[in-house]
Amino acid sequence: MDLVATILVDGLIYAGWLFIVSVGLTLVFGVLNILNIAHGSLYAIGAYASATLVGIYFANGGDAIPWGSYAALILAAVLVALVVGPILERGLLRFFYGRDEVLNVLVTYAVFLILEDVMKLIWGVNPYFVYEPYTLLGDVEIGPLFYVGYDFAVIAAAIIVGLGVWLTLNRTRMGKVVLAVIHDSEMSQTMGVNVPRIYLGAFMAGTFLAALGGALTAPMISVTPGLGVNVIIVAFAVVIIGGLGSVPGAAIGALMVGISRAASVHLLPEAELFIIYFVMAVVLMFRPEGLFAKTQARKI
Amino acid sequence: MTLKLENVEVTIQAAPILRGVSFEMQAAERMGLVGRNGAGKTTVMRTITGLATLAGGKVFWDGTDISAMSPRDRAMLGFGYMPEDRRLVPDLTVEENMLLPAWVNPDIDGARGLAFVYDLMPELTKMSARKSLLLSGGQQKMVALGRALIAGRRLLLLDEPFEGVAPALAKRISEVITSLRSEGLAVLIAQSELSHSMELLQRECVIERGEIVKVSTVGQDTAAQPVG
Amino acid sequence: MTTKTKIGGAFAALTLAAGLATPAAAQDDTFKIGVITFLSGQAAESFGVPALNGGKVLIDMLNQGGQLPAPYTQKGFGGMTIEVVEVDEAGGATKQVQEFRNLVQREEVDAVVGYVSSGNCLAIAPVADELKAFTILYDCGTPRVFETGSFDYVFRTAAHATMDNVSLARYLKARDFPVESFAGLNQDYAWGQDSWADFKGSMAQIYPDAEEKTALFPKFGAGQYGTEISALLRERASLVHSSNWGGDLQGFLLQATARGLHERSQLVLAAGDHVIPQLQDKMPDGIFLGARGVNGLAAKARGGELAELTDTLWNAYEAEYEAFPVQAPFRMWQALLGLKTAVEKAMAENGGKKPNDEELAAAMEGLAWDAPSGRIEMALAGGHQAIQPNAIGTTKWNEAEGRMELVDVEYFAARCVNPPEGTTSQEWLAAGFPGAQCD
Amino acid sequence: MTRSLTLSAAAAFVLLALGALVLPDWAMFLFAMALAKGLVCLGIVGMMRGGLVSFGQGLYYCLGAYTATLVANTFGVSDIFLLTVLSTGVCLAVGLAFGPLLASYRGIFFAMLSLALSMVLYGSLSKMSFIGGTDGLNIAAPTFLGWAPEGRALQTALYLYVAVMVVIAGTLMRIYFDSEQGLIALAARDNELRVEYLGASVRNVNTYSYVFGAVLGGIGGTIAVLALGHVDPEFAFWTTSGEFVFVAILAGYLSVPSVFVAAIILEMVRSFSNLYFPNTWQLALGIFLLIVIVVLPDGLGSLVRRRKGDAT
Repeated sequence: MDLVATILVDGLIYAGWLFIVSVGLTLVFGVLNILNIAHGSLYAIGAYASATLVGIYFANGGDAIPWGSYAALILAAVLVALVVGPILERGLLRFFYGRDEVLNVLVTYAVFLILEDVMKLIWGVNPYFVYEPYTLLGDVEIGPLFYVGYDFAVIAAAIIVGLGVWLTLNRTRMGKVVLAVIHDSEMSQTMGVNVPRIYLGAFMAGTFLAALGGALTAPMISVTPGLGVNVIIVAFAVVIIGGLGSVPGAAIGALMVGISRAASVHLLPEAELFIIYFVMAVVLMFRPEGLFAKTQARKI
Repeated sequence: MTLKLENVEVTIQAAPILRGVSFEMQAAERMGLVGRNGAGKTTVMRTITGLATLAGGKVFWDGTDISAMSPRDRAMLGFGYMPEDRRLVPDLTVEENMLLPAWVNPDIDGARGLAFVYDLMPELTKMSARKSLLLSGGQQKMVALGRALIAGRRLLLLDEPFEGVAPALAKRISEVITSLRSEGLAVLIAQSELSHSMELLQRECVIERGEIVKVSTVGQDTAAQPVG
Repeated sequence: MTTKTKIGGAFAALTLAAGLATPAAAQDDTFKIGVITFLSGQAAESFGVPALNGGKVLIDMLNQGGQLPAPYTQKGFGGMTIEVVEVDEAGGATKQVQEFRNLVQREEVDAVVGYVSSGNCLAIAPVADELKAFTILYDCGTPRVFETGSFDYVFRTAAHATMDNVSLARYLKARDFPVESFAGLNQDYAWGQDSWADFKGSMAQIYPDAEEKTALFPKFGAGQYGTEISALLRERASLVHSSNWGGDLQGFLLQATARGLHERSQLVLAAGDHVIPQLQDKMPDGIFLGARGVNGLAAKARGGELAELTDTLWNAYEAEYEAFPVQAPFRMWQALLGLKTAVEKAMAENGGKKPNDEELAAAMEGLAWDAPSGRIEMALAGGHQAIQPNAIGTTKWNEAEGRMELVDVEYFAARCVNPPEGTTSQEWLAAGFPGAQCD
Repeated sequence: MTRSLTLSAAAAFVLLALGALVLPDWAMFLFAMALAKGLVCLGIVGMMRGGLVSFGQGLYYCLGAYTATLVANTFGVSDIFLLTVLSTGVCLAVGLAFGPLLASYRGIFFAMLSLALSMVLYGSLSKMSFIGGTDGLNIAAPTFLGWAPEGRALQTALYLYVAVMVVIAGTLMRIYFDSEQGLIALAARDNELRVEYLGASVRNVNTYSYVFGAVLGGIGGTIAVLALGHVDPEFAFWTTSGEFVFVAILAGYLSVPSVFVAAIILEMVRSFSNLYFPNTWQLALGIFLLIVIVVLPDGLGSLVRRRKGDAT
């Protein structure tokens, strides 16, 4: 297999992962206007939850039907969304709606600090492993290289998530109401939209996507403290490149970062660390609000 | 008496915007709210929709104090609001923009409302499937009016409906509002000049620097009524 | 003016609060040590917490007295009860310097034992000297601490990281492993960069014909190595070197073995032993790895004179934490046993009083003592930097007993894999290990 | 005005200087570090007046610290005044280069772009193993015009030096706040368009604030590195910048002295939570941040102003 193809495959795999971890961030920003630093913690909680749940699954005779562990992974993300989402949104974030964006970044930074220790209190510092789902799909041989089937499952998951979010927003009534709230939450209220419920729903959806990112990653890593710190910075970069609040933007941002990173690792490993900021700086230089900033209706 | 504002005070960033505004509107009454830019017209509108926070005073609807009611619950009472800057959802089509209030309020019959609006403004039929992003400012104004009409079964709040609109279109909008006379809903129109709506209004309030300085029956300039 | 006075009032109150928060006076029958290690963040799991746990086990045994074999039979430190103040090492060097000052000046600890991160070690050393506070760096790896500075009150009781990679290269040679080319994957920060440079330098001496292939430096804590593994698979190097640790190493091993990298290239890990208890049989057989000293499984396998000391601590640790001790507790043990030896030596010289910082530093300089990891000698940097023996082994899963073993272990004398006094590690590597004393 | 400003500056200095007499060693160091960081935060407060919040002030903090360290280590310069001037000069130049570019960004985009710039510096320094990479560099204790103190004298001298800097910077900032440009900034915070209609350039004002912030960041970084004796790329990491923003928010944009009180409070809270909750200090710090944001939405400065309002 030639180098270009390798770069594309590697780039796509990474982009799939990047998209899943960033799309929830952009959705939450779009609806709630909060750039959620704690998104990284939600990712980590998702990873811990899935490690725990899959562990329980195999401890209780899951070996007979190993495929069930995928259901356990997704269930973990759903549980995190159902439990942590409302606690954070109803219990804290709703008091800060309409406040300064940057102040809200600090609020979520505080949440991030708190959750880091809360995770430590719940799960301790020892690593958790759930490698079964990772090896279940076997190997895929592409030219001289082996890939793990699971990697392609992550790409598939990213496509499903992307299409799911896009179709929900653009093809369902509820999604269109959400679009209205994204564009103008104040005006939506005067039309009778239950904005608090939309906020809660969107935050839970964002939490689900963050947790899903963690849950899907858990089988290929060891789940340890400090997992969320790095995720948040790359997710930030992706959504800034794509345009805050834009789902297609997150997809394009993830692809750009994923492929340029893969190219860098293969061709110029020294530059890997910068590539993400480089792409971001170039995009912002020409499009100060990212590639797909929120569309504005004409004023005249 | 349908809508009543009593000594309404609104402060934005320590600056008093409304200072003891009081007036009443009857069901099916059409009233103008006239004042220069910055006099507080839009803030009065926002007070009625619930978007502005009261620093003092009360708002009543059908005799009930709704001062603490959320904008959403007020929308459910049948308030329709057309803001000066239209504020359509750019990614949605013309029809979707107008149907949005019906989607979230089970009391509204979307199909009937739509039929009513298309009947009033047939030109909207042609552009019903276009994204509102692609409309001209004047066209957006008509869509925003249509949306307010579908949402507003009891009270219509129109903020500068003629501002920045070509004369021909302004005339058309004026006609549309005039044709509402038979619908039996209260209409409050905020504007800086009365030229387009003289014939359709019954009364006007003049607002200056956040205070109502005069309430008069249109055409009877001399007979200023006491405010209360 | 009103603003100024109100704020001034607040400021004065803060000043007063700071002034009043005086510490409890240090007592003569206790010896108070500040222990700084990672309690949160990525290094907590692999180093910080196991080291602290190891320290607790040892200190409990010392405070009870008579639990350890000679020469560690005396209770506590010279009869004094050991008291510990814990501080989390996470949060960056700035925070650590502040906390160090607080420990010394506010908590008035008698000695500080700490620091996994090389950056923190570099930052702390000059401050320790400024405050004349006796300090033991127990874990950090960078040779720079004493190669670019000299400190009177600072001691490092573990060998620096050069030893790890020299030992790896010597192990390959000792086992006649053919190396045509080698590639690397290391974390993108000083530890990973230095480790790769040391390995490269050692290979240049021992395998001068081997070709150096790609050197990858994924971000610290990256977790995802798919692209890097593709690049390494394409390279088909005979060896892939990694000094990764903790979650980064576990993630890399899981992903690399799933894609068969270990079948295409020999994996050599500079500090890989500490992931064995977690990975168990997910750690493939046949990996060459070190433990930054004769630590963990290599110490257990060594036996010999130190077996009793090693087994006592090993068993106590295993009983308490249900996992066997890996490298981090071993380094904490050698630090604390060294401190105990120094305290007792100083007391023997000053007539049995609790030694002050000067006396401790004098006692520690050039000291040598036995630890579960072997004989520790403060042989470098004018008696401030330890050297210790090292071991490299090959992983082999024991199916019958369900545990990982280290086979084909080679032990290297301290003076075989550490530079002699007066030479920096870089010079020593570049010159082809002059003065190395290998058996 | 000028007279009362001079008086309060003098009063502030006397108050700070008293600290040198009563503070125990550890606290004097903590206060000196807090005041040095407070200088960086003061720069953010200056930008906040115009509605901008930089999430990348670590860039200048780090740049100042590295400039001082590299100059000291390469040329053997140890004079604190010279080092401050040199590193401030570098920060001024970099600030002038980026200022006009960043001045056209607003809100979250300004925050994120400034963050990206500081992360690029972080990444670059992490890669440069010839200047220590992520391990960073040490710098020797400073001298003061040839005088080379040690121990308590050194700490006192450093503390007084930072106190002087704080008073000078604070006074200049106050003058700037009350100047025409400063008032334009404040007005732009509420309604930028209106300010532009009046013929003032918000862009220019934002550039001035940014460059001023860069200079303050450089001074703060220089003093911090001389007090610490060590610098590493972490100085430019986003969490460092995040802390500066937190102090600025805790202080609010209304009062200059409250910035320094806020900086000291944060250091104290961090230090004591670290000691009393070694396992959950992040939790304690996070809860503290939330309480501050909830209880004091406009910062400490608003507290003072509110009381003042009550009095009159």
